[in-house]
Order: sequence, then structure tokens, then C-alpha cells
Amino acid sequence: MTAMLEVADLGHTYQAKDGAHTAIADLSFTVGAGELVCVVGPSGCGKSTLLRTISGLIHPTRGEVSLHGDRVRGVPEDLAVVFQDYSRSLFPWLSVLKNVEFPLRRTLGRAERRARAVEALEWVGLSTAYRKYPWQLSGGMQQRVAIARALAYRPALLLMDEPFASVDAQTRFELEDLLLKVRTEHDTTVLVVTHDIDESVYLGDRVLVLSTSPASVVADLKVDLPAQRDQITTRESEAFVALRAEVARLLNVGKTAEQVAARRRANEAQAAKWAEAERAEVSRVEAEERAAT
Amino acid sequence: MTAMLEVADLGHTYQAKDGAHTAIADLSFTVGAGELVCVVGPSGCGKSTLLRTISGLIHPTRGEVSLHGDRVRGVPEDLAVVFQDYSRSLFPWLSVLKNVEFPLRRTLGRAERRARAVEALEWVGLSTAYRKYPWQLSGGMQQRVAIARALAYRPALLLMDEPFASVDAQTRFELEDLLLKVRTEHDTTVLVVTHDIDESVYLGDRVLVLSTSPASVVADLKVDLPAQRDQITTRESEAFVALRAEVARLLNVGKTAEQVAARRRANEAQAAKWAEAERAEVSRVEAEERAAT
Amino acid sequence: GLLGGSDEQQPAESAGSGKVEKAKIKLGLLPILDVASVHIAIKKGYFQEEGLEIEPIKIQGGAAAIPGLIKGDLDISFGNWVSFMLAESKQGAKDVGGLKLINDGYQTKPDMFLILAKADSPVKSPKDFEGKTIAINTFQNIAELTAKATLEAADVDLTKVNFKEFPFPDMEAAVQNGTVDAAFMVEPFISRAQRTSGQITVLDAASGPTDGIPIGGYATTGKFADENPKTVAAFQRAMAKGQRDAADRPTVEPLLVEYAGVDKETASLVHFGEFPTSLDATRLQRVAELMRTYGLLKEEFDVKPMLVSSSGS
Amino acid sequence: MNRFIQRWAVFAGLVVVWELLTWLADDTFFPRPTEIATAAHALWLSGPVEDLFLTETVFEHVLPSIARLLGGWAIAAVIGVALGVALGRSSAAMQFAGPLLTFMRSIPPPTLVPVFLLLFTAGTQMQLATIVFGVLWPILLNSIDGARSVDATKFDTSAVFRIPKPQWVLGVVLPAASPKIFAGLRVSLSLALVLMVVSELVGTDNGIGSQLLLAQRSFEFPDMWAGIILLGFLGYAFNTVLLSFEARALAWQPRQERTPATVEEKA
Amino acid sequence: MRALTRGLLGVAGFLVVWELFGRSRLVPSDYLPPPSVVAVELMRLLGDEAFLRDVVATLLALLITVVLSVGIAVPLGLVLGSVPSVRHATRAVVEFLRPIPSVALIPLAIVVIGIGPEMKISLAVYAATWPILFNTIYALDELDPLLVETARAFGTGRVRVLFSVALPSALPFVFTGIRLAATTGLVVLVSVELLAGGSGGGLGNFIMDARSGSGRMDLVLAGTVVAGVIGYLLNEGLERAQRRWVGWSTVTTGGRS
Ligand SMILES: Nc1ncnc2c1ncn2[C@@H]1O[C@H](COP(=O)(O)OP(=O)(O)OP(=O)(O)O)[C@@H](O)[C@H]1O
Ligand SMILES: Nc1ncnc2c1ncn2[C@@H]1O[C@H](COP(=O)(O)OP(=O)(O)OP(=O)(O)O)[C@@H](O)[C@H]1O
Ligand SMILES: [Mg+2]
Ligand SMILES: [Mg+2]
Repeated sequence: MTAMLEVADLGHTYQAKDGAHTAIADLSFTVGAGELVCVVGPSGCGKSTLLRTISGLIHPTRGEVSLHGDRVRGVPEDLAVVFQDYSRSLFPWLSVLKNVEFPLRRTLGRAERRARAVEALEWVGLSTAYRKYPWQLSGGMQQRVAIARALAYRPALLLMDEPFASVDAQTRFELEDLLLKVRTEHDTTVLVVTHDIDESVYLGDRVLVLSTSPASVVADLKVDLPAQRDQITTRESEAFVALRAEVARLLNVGKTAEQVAARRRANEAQAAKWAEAERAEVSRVEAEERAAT
Repeated sequence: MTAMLEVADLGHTYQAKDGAHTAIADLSFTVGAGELVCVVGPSGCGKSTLLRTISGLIHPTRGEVSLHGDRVRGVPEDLAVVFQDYSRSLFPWLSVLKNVEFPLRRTLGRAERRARAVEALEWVGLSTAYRKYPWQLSGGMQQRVAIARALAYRPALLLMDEPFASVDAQTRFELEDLLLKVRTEHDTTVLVVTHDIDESVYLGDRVLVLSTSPASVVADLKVDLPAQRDQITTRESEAFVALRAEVARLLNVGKTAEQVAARRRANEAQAAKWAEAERAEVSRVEAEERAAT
Repeated sequence: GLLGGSDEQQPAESAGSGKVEKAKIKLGLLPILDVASVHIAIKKGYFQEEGLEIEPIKIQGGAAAIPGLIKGDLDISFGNWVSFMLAESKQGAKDVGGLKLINDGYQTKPDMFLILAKADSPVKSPKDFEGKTIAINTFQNIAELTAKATLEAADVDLTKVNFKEFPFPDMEAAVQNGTVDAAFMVEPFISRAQRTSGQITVLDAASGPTDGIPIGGYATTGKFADENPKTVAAFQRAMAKGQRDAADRPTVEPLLVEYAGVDKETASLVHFGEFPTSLDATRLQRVAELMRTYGLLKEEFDVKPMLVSSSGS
Repeated sequence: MNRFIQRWAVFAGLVVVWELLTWLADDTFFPRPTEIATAAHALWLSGPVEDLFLTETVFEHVLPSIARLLGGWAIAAVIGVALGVALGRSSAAMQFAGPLLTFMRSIPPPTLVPVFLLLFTAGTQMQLATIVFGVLWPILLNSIDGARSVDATKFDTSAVFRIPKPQWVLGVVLPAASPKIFAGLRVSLSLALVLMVVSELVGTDNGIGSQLLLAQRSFEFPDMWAGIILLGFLGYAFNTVLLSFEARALAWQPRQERTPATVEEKA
Repeated sequence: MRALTRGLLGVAGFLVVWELFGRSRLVPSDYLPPPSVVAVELMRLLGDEAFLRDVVATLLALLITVVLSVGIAVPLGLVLGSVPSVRHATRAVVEFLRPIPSVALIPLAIVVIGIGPEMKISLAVYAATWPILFNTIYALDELDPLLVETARAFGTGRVRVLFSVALPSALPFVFTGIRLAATTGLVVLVSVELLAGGSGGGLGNFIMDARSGSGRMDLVLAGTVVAGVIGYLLNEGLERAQRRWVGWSTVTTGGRS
């Protein structure tokens, strides 16, 4: 596979009145064409910032991002993004269907646009909500509209920021499989930010583990699972279980032994308290019952 | 335990220009004082609507909600909500600290307010972001601010709508434990909407499984796990595994056998395609390598 | 059209169209008594006899008259002498050959410019004005000039008198509710103030030094006068007849009701001024002198070059 | 510094063009900027040293006008924001008062002079009334709009935490509406200058506006233009002050880094 | 319907106060005739052709004013609101121009434009442009950056972002500006008609005649009421258009309390 996306020595510092904040320290990695890479990392470490720099929405303060060997300056062609804050990224004045059609207006005729949008909405299970407005949808439905919009656009590079955070487990599985299907069919390169370790292993060709803020690459794991995956068999496979344990371990790398120990102590103290509370509760209830009879 | 919250024959229909939409069909359940109940259900089934009716923000079109035996008409006293749309529920003109302090101004003096807010922010791991504004935070950090605000308020009834959707796995565990700790210490009654089946079992005294839209109660499972829970041992226990399988099964109840079969067929077709694609890719790469050497 | 703008249409060929350069005259008029003569002349066909067709254009206040003339939207306009002379002294119309005065229009008679006070006002005589406030329609115009001249003649210290600007229609109320102590009014406001509020006269500002002072008349631009000498002459001839007829009260009174919207009762009470039939430089020079005295003109001003006297009548 | 040059370069350029045009046209109604500057200097800045070179006219006409204008604007701001927030948050109040307010909004202040004469004493009181009546509307309408457009989730959040009314209004509605309120305040501040002139049409003997009109009637066009320039200058100055307040009050708004213009290919 | 009755109640309340005030001995009824008197006069005027011509003249001028000022201010606002450098460069000029009182410029306007309806329309457009312009600029400032980022990420060009993201999102507030501009325009039109006259005719002219000729306050107030009604109807029409086109804005925002 050829390198489609190359991130080299990337760093970004947000300027604020009360001092700068470095969100990304030093990131380097490449993504091959057609690859699906999952990015995991602690909350606030700089994942969304990374996606923003790749999509050219902010200019990194250090290093560079290249697509097909060209340095990214503005927003590259053929890119789609599912933003973490999906509800704010939908246009409130457009119906669901129009929202999905929106990015297609530039390139496609009316009929084709409509067909694509309808198809994408069907994929995400929203065939009945075409005419509704975003504010008439539940959180999960809004998120699926955002996903449908990105898929209908058929981008060469698809960036997704926690795309399945607000949908239920069942739907999530379906959407994961959908994503896998779509990217194979259209040979899309995909970068998915996720918090779900299982998901990162299930979806990814590779998993990129980031450190706590400011983000740097802790590990770049190759997922050695067969390309055709299945929610049940894949997740039960030994390789899968081993990988997910590895990712979980890597995510804790930043933590010191002390922190882990402290947590364990706190848990034990907690447990003692709960036990006591439980005992108290039991005797209270017993007393009540005795009083009642 | 006495019934703190009682939902009886609840139904809600949203009126829209192009026809009404029934979000909740017929819900009845009770929550005892100090109980922690998790609500799971498919995306768009009406969970957020349920929380809205309980918090008195919308008047259900049918049935009623009672707190301590009194019918809920307006917003009840001593209630806190973590909204699903956390980023919109933060006040952009207030710093993080002020956001957390905001609901406390009514009841507490300046010093105590500050102490409470600082404590709550520490709980959620945001001790360094006091002075920042919400838009300077990552998605997960914003969500934690919303959680901190609700916890600092020390409500008698706490409603949470997918409160941990945007934080990483590790933080999520910590927040789950935090929630358990806080509710024990302050004897808070908690209702958590979640999409994570594991989480619902881990957190809940009971798990309420809702059907697809319009929502009705499919099952009301008692979680028979010891009150003191631990991320590792609890999740590994047999009872836990059995319960989560049960919840997963119940969530699929709505689906017909046909739907499930269809999915399986699609998966198989997909697998065949992928295999082919993989083969093609392999031979392409081999060809390339041959050409290179 | 519906917007109310002037419809540009060629004037109908009228009897004497061979004689005048421009048959259709856009004439700026104020909705006040001073222009009664024009309405008489139109009504009686004096303009038509001269081959002129008058398109009256209603302007409010003097503000529009001179700019209207300069822009050419008005061919001839009524206006007060003070404004015309001020504009000329400041060379306001130099691009269009200056302003030319072609017809006298209106001139004071006793009881026309009155300073009125409330019936029960402590102001009884001109001397009482010291330390008091008088409403006046516009500063630095004929009203202020005549008021000052007559007050001075009555031995009043002008530095102790305040003037405030009020439009004529609001003066009665302003006097009545004590906002000002007295007001300089003209007809028909005088008659109405006397009739409805019983306000009383303290001073006649058109007496003594200002008796028979010219108020206003008709002007055009030098350019128009040069290009249309016959038209101007024809206009002057028609106006002369109108002015003459305007002296006849029964002719004028019903017209007031018609074009100025004055009610019949007030119309029967108003005091008319003089409608002079000839343009006289000496008389107009009095206005210039007054302006000079009270600082409106910085240097000597000779009105004679402004006049286009009627050639053959 | 760069911005400063950027801002004033265009301005200076226009003044130069104006000078050239008026020099070519040589029209009494449109004097050259240099003549205007001379007139302005004579009118206002040729006073004695102990008064900072300000002339009598400044104390007699300019300062009282400014006081009235700021007073009127401040009154309108208080009424407009208070009423606007109330009407914006209460649909019943809006239904009762809406048509009446629209009706009043459409009434030209000059036609109300007789009515004002009955209600207020002429002079300062009436002028204030005229200014308030004229500049109230942009503030009121924008405040209504701002108060109405508080995001639904923020409304729900406040309701859930049972935020008391005063805190809700001051702590949520006002901040949320403040960008729109500021838009109204800025429109109405320069409108206040216009209405200051209008208010000096009737019942006055002093003020920038009455001086301006007097100059106009006496064909002292350089003086009149000097008056207009003074209004422009005052407008600019007040606006700058208001903007600095605004910058502080709206400091919480996400920084410009991500607004439409900057999200652009620099290529 | 309920909104309508409430609105009528509000107006009725105002009329009652006015009637009582007018009938009280506090003021001479000549100065402030009560609404009952004005209403009678108004009914008579509605049958008067000359009056109706005046009303139509003002109404047409107003419509032209609104269309022109929207046409000028919205594009200008989009440019100024989205290109900070242009905004900086023009700020001094704009802030200098805004406080110029159109009513005081009537003579200059006549010299340049003439005495016809064009003059009053120009002055009205000048005054009506500012509220739309400023509301457009401020609405763009408030635009959610994420919406723009979304559109940009999908390769939407700058111009299209302006027209299909920034403009729709700003539209509700722009509409408020237009409503404001409509009444401002009306006020300036009537004022200019009143102060300058000219060949335009119009409601202001009618009011001035009623005032100066016979001091008929009842006619003046009847004319004023008509101005108010014109303003109300125009506002109502605009509000209806607003509800229709940007109805989404009222539902994404918080309920009433
Ligand atoms: N506009 C901004 N100005 C200043 N700091 C910012 C801004 N946006 C983000 N940050 C900071 O940059 C860091 C990284 O933010 P980012 O949104 O990239 O995190 P993230 O990895 O996406 O986290 P999460 O998983 O919680 O969404 C955070 O500490 C945040 O506070
Ligand atoms: N304001 C509204 N107007 C009309 N319909 C609405 C409105 N809000 C929600 N709905 C509809 O009601 C149903 C339930 O919505 P709700 O937000 O309660 O779902 P949810 O269970 O919270 O889903 P999710 O898990 O995706 O957040 C959805 O089908 C949605 O389309
Ligand atoms: Mg993020
Ligand atoms: Mg929801």
C-alpha cells in the first residue's frame, strides 16, 4: 500500500490570553491508501485537534501533514469529516435529507444527489426521517445523519471523531460493519477516533495509541485479524482478546505504578464503606419489615 | 426502600406540522430512594424524552410522573440533569469553574460554592482547567464539566443522559466509580441512560430495558451483584457476564428473526467480497514487489 | 405616477405658445397665505392668457426652494426675501447665474406679525419681554429681524430676551402650556390663537420701523431668466393681475379654504397683507438694511442687480 | 499599528478624493475639506488657552448636545434592554404589546411634536423624549430577538437547576442575548446623533443640530459641513468607546481563529 | 387567533388611555383630540381620493426603500462580516458616515438628486441601511464555527459557505434588521415629506398641510395613525415571511418562561 496520509513531527499549540496550551506535542505516522486506522487516547489528549489539522481547518504550529505527498495547506479535496460535536455540525435550517445532500450539491445533479442521500440514510437506518429537521431527532439519530452525510459524499479520506458515541450497542455494531463495508467498496482511507478499545481493534487495520496531553504516539499496533470480520466470531477470537488487552495496557502506560496503587486503595476503602452501608440498609429494611407485620 | 420516583402509564407524542410522532408509548416503573437505575434502549426510542418528562421540562401527553408521591408539574426541587447535548448545556460566557458554580449561587455562599465546585472538578480530573472557557476544552472535558456541575449540586435525584459517551475507557471507569461513590455518600437517587450494556450492569441496581420507538418497558432486571463493585473483579464475575448477555438479548427482542437472518446473509456476502478484495490486493502488492526488485 | 412624482409630459400647445420659450412652468409654492395671488391667477386664467401653464409644486419651508431652483426642478419659486438675499450674498447659486427676483409677492400690513401671549400672562407690554422667552419660527429670518427691530424701537434690551425656535403650528400650544412666554405668529395662526385660546397681542412686529416691510416674492435663476426672457415677462404680467385681484378680500377668502386647508371661520377673520404689484428696489433694500443691522449680512448688499423688472406690462 | 494604518488609509484616501472632486466642482453646497477644516477650527478650536482652546460655542452648543444625546441614549438603552428581555421571554406579554409597539415604531417623531409639547416641557425634556422615542427601537427589537434566541438546551439546563428568575435573566438571558443587544446599541448610538439633530428642530436655542440647521439656512455651508464632520467624529468616538466595552463583555466568544474568514486556504 | 385578540386588547388599552386623557380637562381637546374624534375623521379620509393618493405614494416609496436597502445592506454586511480586513479598513469611514442626519441634509439632497420622490427614497434608504447592515455583521459574528468547519471540510468553497451556511444561519437576525429598517424607512420618508414637501406628495405632506393650514390635530393624528398602521402591516408581513422561511430558529431556541 502506498502512503496516502503522512503526518510528520506534527505539533499544535493553542494560543490563549492566559497562556498557550500545547495540544499535540510531536506526532508522526503514516496511513496507507485504503487503510483504516483507529486512534485511541485519553480524553483531551489532542485527537480532535489532530483531525482538525489533517483536514486543514487549523494550521499546525509545528511539523506538517501531507496527503499523497502534497503538504496540506487548505482543506484538501475529497475529504469528509464526522465531527465529535455532531449536533452542532448539522444545519438546523435544512431537513435531514437536505443536510445529507448539502456537500453533494457542488458535484452532483439533483437526481443523483437525492439517490445518494437516500441510500446513505437507509444505510444508517433513518429511512423514515428524511423530512424531519435535526432538532426533531434524538441524539443518536443526529449522529447517524452526520455519518450518512460523510458516507454519501464518498470521500477518498474519511475522518471520524467518535462517530458511534451516541448510538446503542446494537446500532453501533451495525454501523461498524457498515463502515467496513463502505470503505472496502469504495476503497476509502479512514481514520477513526474512538474511545471504545474493542471497537478500535474490531474496526482497525492498525490502532494508534496516543499518550496523555500533549499527544504523542505511544504505540502503532498492527491488527492481525482476518480482513473479513464478524461481530461475534471476531470478537471471540483469541487474537482479538489479546489485542484489546494490549491496547488497554498501552493506554495505561502514562500512569505511574503509584497512581494505579492509589486507585486500588481507594477502591478498597470504598468497598469497606459500601459493605457497611449495605449492612445498615439491610438492618433498616429488616426493622421496617418487622414494624410492618 | 420507599418509592422515590414513580412513572405511571407515561406516554408522550411530539406534535409537528407534518404529523405527530409518538416517542413514548406506555411506560410504568418505580425507582426507590437511593437506587441507581440504568436505562438502556435502542437509539431514538425515547430515553431522552423520558428524562425530560421526569424533570418536568415537557408535560407528557399521557400518564404521569410522581416524585415522593407528588405529581410532577414543574421542575421538581433538588434535581440535576446531565444532558446528552452537553456542549450546548454549558454556558459559553462562563469559565469552567463559574459554570460549575452557577447552580449553586442560589443556595450557597461564595466560599462554599467555590469549595464545592473545586472539589467536583477535581473528582472529574479537571483541576487544571478552572479558568478555561468551554470552547477551549475537548469534547470529553466538556462532558466532564457537565458531570461536575451536576455532582456539585448534590441533588436528591440525578438524571444522566449518556454521561460518559465522550470520554475514553479509562476515564469512563473512573467516572463510573466516582458516580457510585458519590451516590452512596449522599444517598442520591440516580437514573442513568446509557448505551453501554456493560456499564448498565456495572452501575445499576436495576437495568430498565426499553423497546424500540415508541418506548415501552421490555424488562426491568434486578442486578444481583454485590453492592461494592470493582472494575476488574465485578466485570469478570459470572453473574455480571450472565446479566450483560441477558440485557443484550433483551435489546434484540424487538428484532424479527428475519432481520437477524438478513444481517447474517449480508455479512456473508460481504465476507466473500472482502476475501476477493484481499486476494486482489495481495496479488497487486506481490506484482509491485516483483516490479520493484 | 403613483409615487406622486411629476409626470414629465410635453405641455399642451396653448394659444400663445409661439411667444414664450417655455410654456410649462414648475412653480414652487408654500402652503401659506402669501401665495394666494398665484392661485387667483391660475383660477382666472391669467397664465393661460400669456401662454403659460403652471405646474404648482408644493414645497415645505424655504429649505427646498433655492436648492430646487439650482437643481432645475423648479423654474420659479416663491420664497422669503431674506433667504434669497442670503443665498445670493453667499454666492449659493453661482453655477446657475445667481438668483433673480422677478416678482414681489407679499408685504406686511399692521396686525400681520403679532407677538402673542396668554390672556393672563404677566407680559403686557414690550418692556415686559426682558428675561422672557419668545417663540419664533426660524432664527435669522424675517421674523427675528422684525421682532428685534420693533423690540428695540420699544426700548427693550435685546440681550435680555430669549428666542426659541418653534414651528408656527406648535406655537399656540407652546404659549398655552407655558413653554414659552410669547410667540411670534402669522396668519392664520394668529386668528386661531386669538379665537380658540384667547391669546392677546403684546406687540405688532410689523409696525414702526418695520411697517410695510416686504416678506417674500418670486425668484428664478439667472440662467433661466437669460434663456427665457419672454417666459419671465409673461409670468410677471400674469402675476401682476393676480396680485391686483388678491387685494380683493371676497376673491381670496374662499381660496384659503381650498388650497391652504384653513377652515371657513378662521378664513373670515385673518388679516391679509399687501400684495404689491410692482417690484421696487428701494423697498427691498429695506430688508437688506435690516439684515445688515442684525448681522445676517456682513457687508453692504445692493439688491438692484438681483432684480429683473417687468419690461412690458 | 498595522491595523491603524489599514483603517485610516482608506479614510485618508477618501478625503483626498473628496478634496479633489470638490476642487474640480467648485460648488457652494460642497465646500472643500480644507475649507471645512478652517471653518471647524474657527468655530470650535480658536478659544482661549485656559479653556484648552475650546471656544464659547463648544460650551454653549456642543457639550449640552452631547449630554442630551448620551442621556437619551442611556435611557433608551435601559428601557430597551429591560423591556426587550421581558417581551422576548414572555410570549403573552409579546402578544399584548407587540402590535402596539410596532405601531408606535412607525410613527415619525416630527408628527409627535405637538403631543410631546403637551406631555413635556420644551427644551431638554422634550429633546430627550424625542431621542429616546427614536433610538429605542433598534435596542428593543434586537433585545427581544436576543432574549428569544437563548438556546433550548441552556434554557432546559437553567430550568432543571431551578435557577431563580433574576439569575436566569442576568446570568443566562442577558449574556446569551448580548451580541444582539450590542448590535442594537451600536445602531442606536449613531441614530441618537441623528435624532439629536432632529430634536433640535423644535423649541431650542442651542445645540449642534440647531447650529447646523442655522448654518444651512444662512448658506454658511463650510460651517454646516463642519457640523456634519463633528457629528461623524462624535459618532466615531462614541462607537470606539462602545466597542471597547463590547470587546470586554463579549470576551467569552470563541476567538476569531475559527470564523469563516480565517478558515481559508492560505495557498 | 389568541395572539390577535391579545394584540387588539393591547391596542385597545392604549386607545382607552388616550381617550381618557384627551377627554380630560388636562389638555384642550384641540391639541390632543381623543381617538373617537380621530376615528371619525379617519373614516372620512379613507373615502377621500387625494388622501389615498398620498398614502399610496408613501407606500410605494416605502416598498422601494425596503427593497433597495436590503439589496445594499445584506451583501455589504456579508462582505464586512466575513472579511475582517475589509471591516477594519472601512470602519472609520462607516462610523463617520452613520451619524450623518439625513433629515438635516435635505437641501443638499435636493441639489444633488432633485425634488422628486427619488430624493426622499435616497434619504430613507440611507437611514434604513444601517440596521440591516449591522444585524448582518453581528449575526455572522455569532455564527457557530463548527457549521463553517463542517461545510469547509466537505470542500465547500468560500462563496458557497457564505451563501449556504453563513447567510441562512444569520437570516433570523437579518430579518429583525429588515423589520427595523422598514419602520425606520417609513419614519424618514414621512419626515422628509413633512419637512421638504416637493413634488412627491405623500402622507407627510398631508400631515404638514393639516398642521400648517388649519392646525387640525385630528387630521394630523389620523395621518399618524395611518403611518402606524402601514408600519404594522409591513412588519406583520415581514414577520410572516420570517416564520415561513426561518421558522427553524424559533424551535431550536428555548421555550418561553
Ligand atoms: N480552541 C481551543 N483553544 C484552546 N485550547 C483548546 C482548544 N481546543 C482544544 N483545546 C485544548 O487542547 C487539548 C486537546 O483537545 P482535543 O479536542 O484535541 O482533545 P481530544 O483528544 O479530542 O479529547 P476528547 O476525547 O475529550 O474529545 C485539550 O486539552 C483542550 O483543552
Ligand atoms: N422536539 C421533537 N419534535 C419531534 N420529535 C421529536 C422531538 N424530540 C425527539 N423527537 C422524536 O422522538 C423520538 C425519541 O427521541 P429521544 O431523544 O427521546 O430518543 P433517545 O432514546 O434519547 O435516543 P438517543 O439514544 O438516540 O439519544 C425520536 O424518534 C425523535 O425523532
Ligand atoms: Mg475530541
Ligand atoms: Mg437521547
